[in-house]
Amino acid sequence: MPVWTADEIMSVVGARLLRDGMSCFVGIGIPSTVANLARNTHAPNLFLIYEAGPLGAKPYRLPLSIGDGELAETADSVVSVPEVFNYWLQGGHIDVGYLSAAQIDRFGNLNTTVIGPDYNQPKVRLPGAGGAPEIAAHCREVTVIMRHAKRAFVPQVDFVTSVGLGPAPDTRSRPGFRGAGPINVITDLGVLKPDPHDSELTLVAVHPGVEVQDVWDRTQWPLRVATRLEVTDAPTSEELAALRDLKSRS
Amino acid sequence: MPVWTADEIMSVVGARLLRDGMSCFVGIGIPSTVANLARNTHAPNLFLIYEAGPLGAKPYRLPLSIGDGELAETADSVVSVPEVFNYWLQGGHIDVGYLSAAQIDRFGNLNTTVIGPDYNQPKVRLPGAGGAPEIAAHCREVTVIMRHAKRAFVPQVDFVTSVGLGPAPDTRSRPGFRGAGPINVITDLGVLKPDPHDSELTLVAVHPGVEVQDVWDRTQWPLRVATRLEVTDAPTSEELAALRDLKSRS
Amino acid sequence: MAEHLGLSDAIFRYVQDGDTVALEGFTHLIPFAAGHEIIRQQKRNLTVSRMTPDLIYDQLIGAGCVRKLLFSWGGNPGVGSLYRFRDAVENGWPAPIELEEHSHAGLTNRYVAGASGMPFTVMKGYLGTSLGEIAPHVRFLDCPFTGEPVAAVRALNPDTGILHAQRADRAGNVQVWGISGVFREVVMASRQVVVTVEEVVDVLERRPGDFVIPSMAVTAVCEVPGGAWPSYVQDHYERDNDWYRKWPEVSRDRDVFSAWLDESVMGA
Amino acid sequence: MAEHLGLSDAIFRYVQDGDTVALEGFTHLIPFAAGHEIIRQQKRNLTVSRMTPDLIYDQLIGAGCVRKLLFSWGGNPGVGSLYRFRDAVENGWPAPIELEEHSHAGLTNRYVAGASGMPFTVMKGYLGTSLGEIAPHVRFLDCPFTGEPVAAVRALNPDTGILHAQRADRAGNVQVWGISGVFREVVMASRQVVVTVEEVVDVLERRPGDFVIPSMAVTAVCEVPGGAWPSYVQDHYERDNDWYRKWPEVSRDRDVFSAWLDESVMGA
Repeated sequence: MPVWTADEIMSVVGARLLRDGMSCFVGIGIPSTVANLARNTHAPNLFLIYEAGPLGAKPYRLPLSIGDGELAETADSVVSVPEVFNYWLQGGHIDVGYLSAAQIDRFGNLNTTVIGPDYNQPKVRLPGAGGAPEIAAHCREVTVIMRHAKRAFVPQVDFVTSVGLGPAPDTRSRPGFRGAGPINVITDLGVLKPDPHDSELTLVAVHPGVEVQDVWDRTQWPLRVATRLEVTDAPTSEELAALRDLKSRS
Repeated sequence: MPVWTADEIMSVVGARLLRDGMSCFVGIGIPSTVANLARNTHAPNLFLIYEAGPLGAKPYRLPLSIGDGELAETADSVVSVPEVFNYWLQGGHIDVGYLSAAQIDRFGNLNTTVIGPDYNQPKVRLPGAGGAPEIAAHCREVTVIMRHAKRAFVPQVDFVTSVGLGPAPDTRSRPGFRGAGPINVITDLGVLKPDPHDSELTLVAVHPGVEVQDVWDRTQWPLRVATRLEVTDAPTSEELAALRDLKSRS
Repeated sequence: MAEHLGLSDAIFRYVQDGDTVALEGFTHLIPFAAGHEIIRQQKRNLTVSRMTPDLIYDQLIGAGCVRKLLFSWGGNPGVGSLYRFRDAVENGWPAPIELEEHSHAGLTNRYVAGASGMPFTVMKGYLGTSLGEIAPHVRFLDCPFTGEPVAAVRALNPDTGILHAQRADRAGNVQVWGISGVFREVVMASRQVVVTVEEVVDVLERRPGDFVIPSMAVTAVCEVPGGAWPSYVQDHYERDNDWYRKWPEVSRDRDVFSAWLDESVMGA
Repeated sequence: MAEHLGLSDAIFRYVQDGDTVALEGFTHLIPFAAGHEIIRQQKRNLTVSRMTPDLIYDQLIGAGCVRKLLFSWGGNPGVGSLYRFRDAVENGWPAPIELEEHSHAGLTNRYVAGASGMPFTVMKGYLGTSLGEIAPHVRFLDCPFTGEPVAAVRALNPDTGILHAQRADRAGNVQVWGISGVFREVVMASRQVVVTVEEVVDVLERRPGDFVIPSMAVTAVCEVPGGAWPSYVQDHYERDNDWYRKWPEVSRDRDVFSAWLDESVMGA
């Protein structure tokens, strides 16, 4: 029986959500791993856009940075950053975006800016927004991938860097965002999806061997659990082999 | 003694205004002739921008159309039309623009849209605005070159396609145009410049052999004449030879 | 992902009566063959947008396909008037057409706003001009920082953008070089995108000054060699300036034009 | 027209205490050598703008050159934190810095508006975020056509834009290829433009995916081979990922950083 790490289960489950031919806005780290794993397995025609400008990148190795040379060299085309953000992303051409965060709240709002109640006296200064707010706003759908740490799953984020699904019902319609927002949250414990009625994140699946109590222990709010809680299919040995092969090249 | 045509005297006098190293926004017809005559004589480093996108074009033949292949092939760079208008022109990088029109009025407003009082029932439908309104607004200065026909020199244009210098003193400052507007009007009879006090166009020079009465006869308003009216230097045989050589190639 | 189609299939599928279509190409790469196919299929009540209507829209207007024209410079470059355009505006023949008239910068920015997924964008223009009084999709705003007046121009998102390019590959990626005008903006702003190309090749060899539009942003690719004549295609053929100079002769008179249309377009 | 200058002369002339400067380059072509020259010339009270401050601004901040930072993502890509940036924000060392924080799209559009000669531009962003509450150069407007809310971002026009490129010719035309980020926008938006290049050549051989910035838009060109290290220059050298991974070791501790700065920058 295969065993896997936290990052591996997140990457495999994330990759399964991608369908061939989709356009995918790719950040560095796990999002890049996920997208390239899918491209190397069931979705060879996945169209990857990196925010630095490469359109249709096909990296052999995973890049360390969002603007690595291999992304440009393997791309169908390299465009300027204004074109990426204004035409491709805001223009509504991207199917799916992957995001991570230091904090996520019960409505999928994400914080990558500061920890602590006072922006001007932060407890921790994080890197900031980057492309995240526009990915959250404009991609047709968003998948959040992050480790399920108790300090990260909070009732309300300290700072809304990227807009989620609530609490107000018009959280996304008022600003006119065309994307559906974070409709999947994949952690190393399971999968959360918004409740169709009020958009509150709900545990819909746990990974093999994970108990609901493990998830509750690492979530700061009383997390809802779906009536029919699923168990994720375990990563296959093919999936793990493809993933480890990809990582070993990088 | 050299003799010359109406177009030749306008081209030669227009070309003399261009200084080497200037950036010049070039339209088709006489503007293109003027700019390339200057480039082939005293201003070899004139930087020509055509609205179709060529930056630093160096055509050997005069193009028939604004987007002729030779313009792109001889340019330092070819950019998109949005980049030409938004970055290069509106961004304030162009020293001088050349314009022509079907009508010009006493304050240098230009009409290239319709003749007649009713836009919806025009007596004559003209080609329209093209790049003219932005050239008039954003170039550091504008030179108008057109034949001195009575139907063209009117007290007030039927339609303001491109903004001149008045009648209101804030005609240019209210919309925040950064360019000085039409500070030279070159015709086949002479040269008009705005009065420094109220911006009304004033005859400041006549070409050799032209009388003021000839100009009045072809102007529909009582045209002011400068106290010290100059006579343009006659085209030299070198200027005419360069011009005819350029035309013969095209 | 772009599909390879024959031109008549592509126009049949992607241009419907009443649609808003933009056949762009700034002097270079004007999609004449696609325009002629629209005429042959007798599409009606189109709203057509082009910075420079050129001969292609003079023909569409004279053929009775057009209800409304968006444009910014309506002449025969270096030659003179577009007589079918003028006849429609001045005399309503073969039918009256509605005009929406802009400056080049204004129409360009309508495409830019559309490509950007915004309802509008801002520019310094129209202020103080008569165009600002007649253009229906222009409003004036004050800058929220400086108080300066600016013009807001509304986004234009055509139902179908139609363009011509040098090459495409089998996957439908499109390669363009030379003067590109508003090519990118029309691709990104349009709901559907049809591109006619000089040739379909196995591999797009990149070259200086080119760009590639990914297949993802294109709906249909049609191989139509010569599809931009009498305009030109850099490194394929020159602009047929003689034909542009001859166009007044063909187009000035309604009967001469109609005979030309029957023989050279409808009968082709 | 661009003048060819030595790097120290260019920085001496075109960067003054208190100026707003933008050293851009998106992962690729980061003008490190120019940044180090600013440190050596002990420029003070600078407002510095960069989408990704990266190591270059970590160094400028740690060296005490910076009064205010405009940025949109302040990490060491793929590695972690920028410790000098964090120490300045969290502890005010070596001096407190003021932050103006954006999304990538927001800061990009501040440059776009500046390049366009507009006082502002509009985008869909900031709405509903905490960024929208703190960003000083963001306001909200309603679309005059549809009523939709949009964000207006104010133009940014740096005193001096500083960039690195592959090549320039003797006339000062600059050639760039690969990932270009906001290169064009910074050139067009800045009052003065300094470009360091890997090499100066007689003729710029054009190549696929490149563009050329005409000399007219550039103030000074400095030949500085290796001037983007430890970032990379496509077709010249690779990104020094090991040095990026090592940077936390150098920068986490104030004394270690200061010793490195003295030896490797001030003493160079």
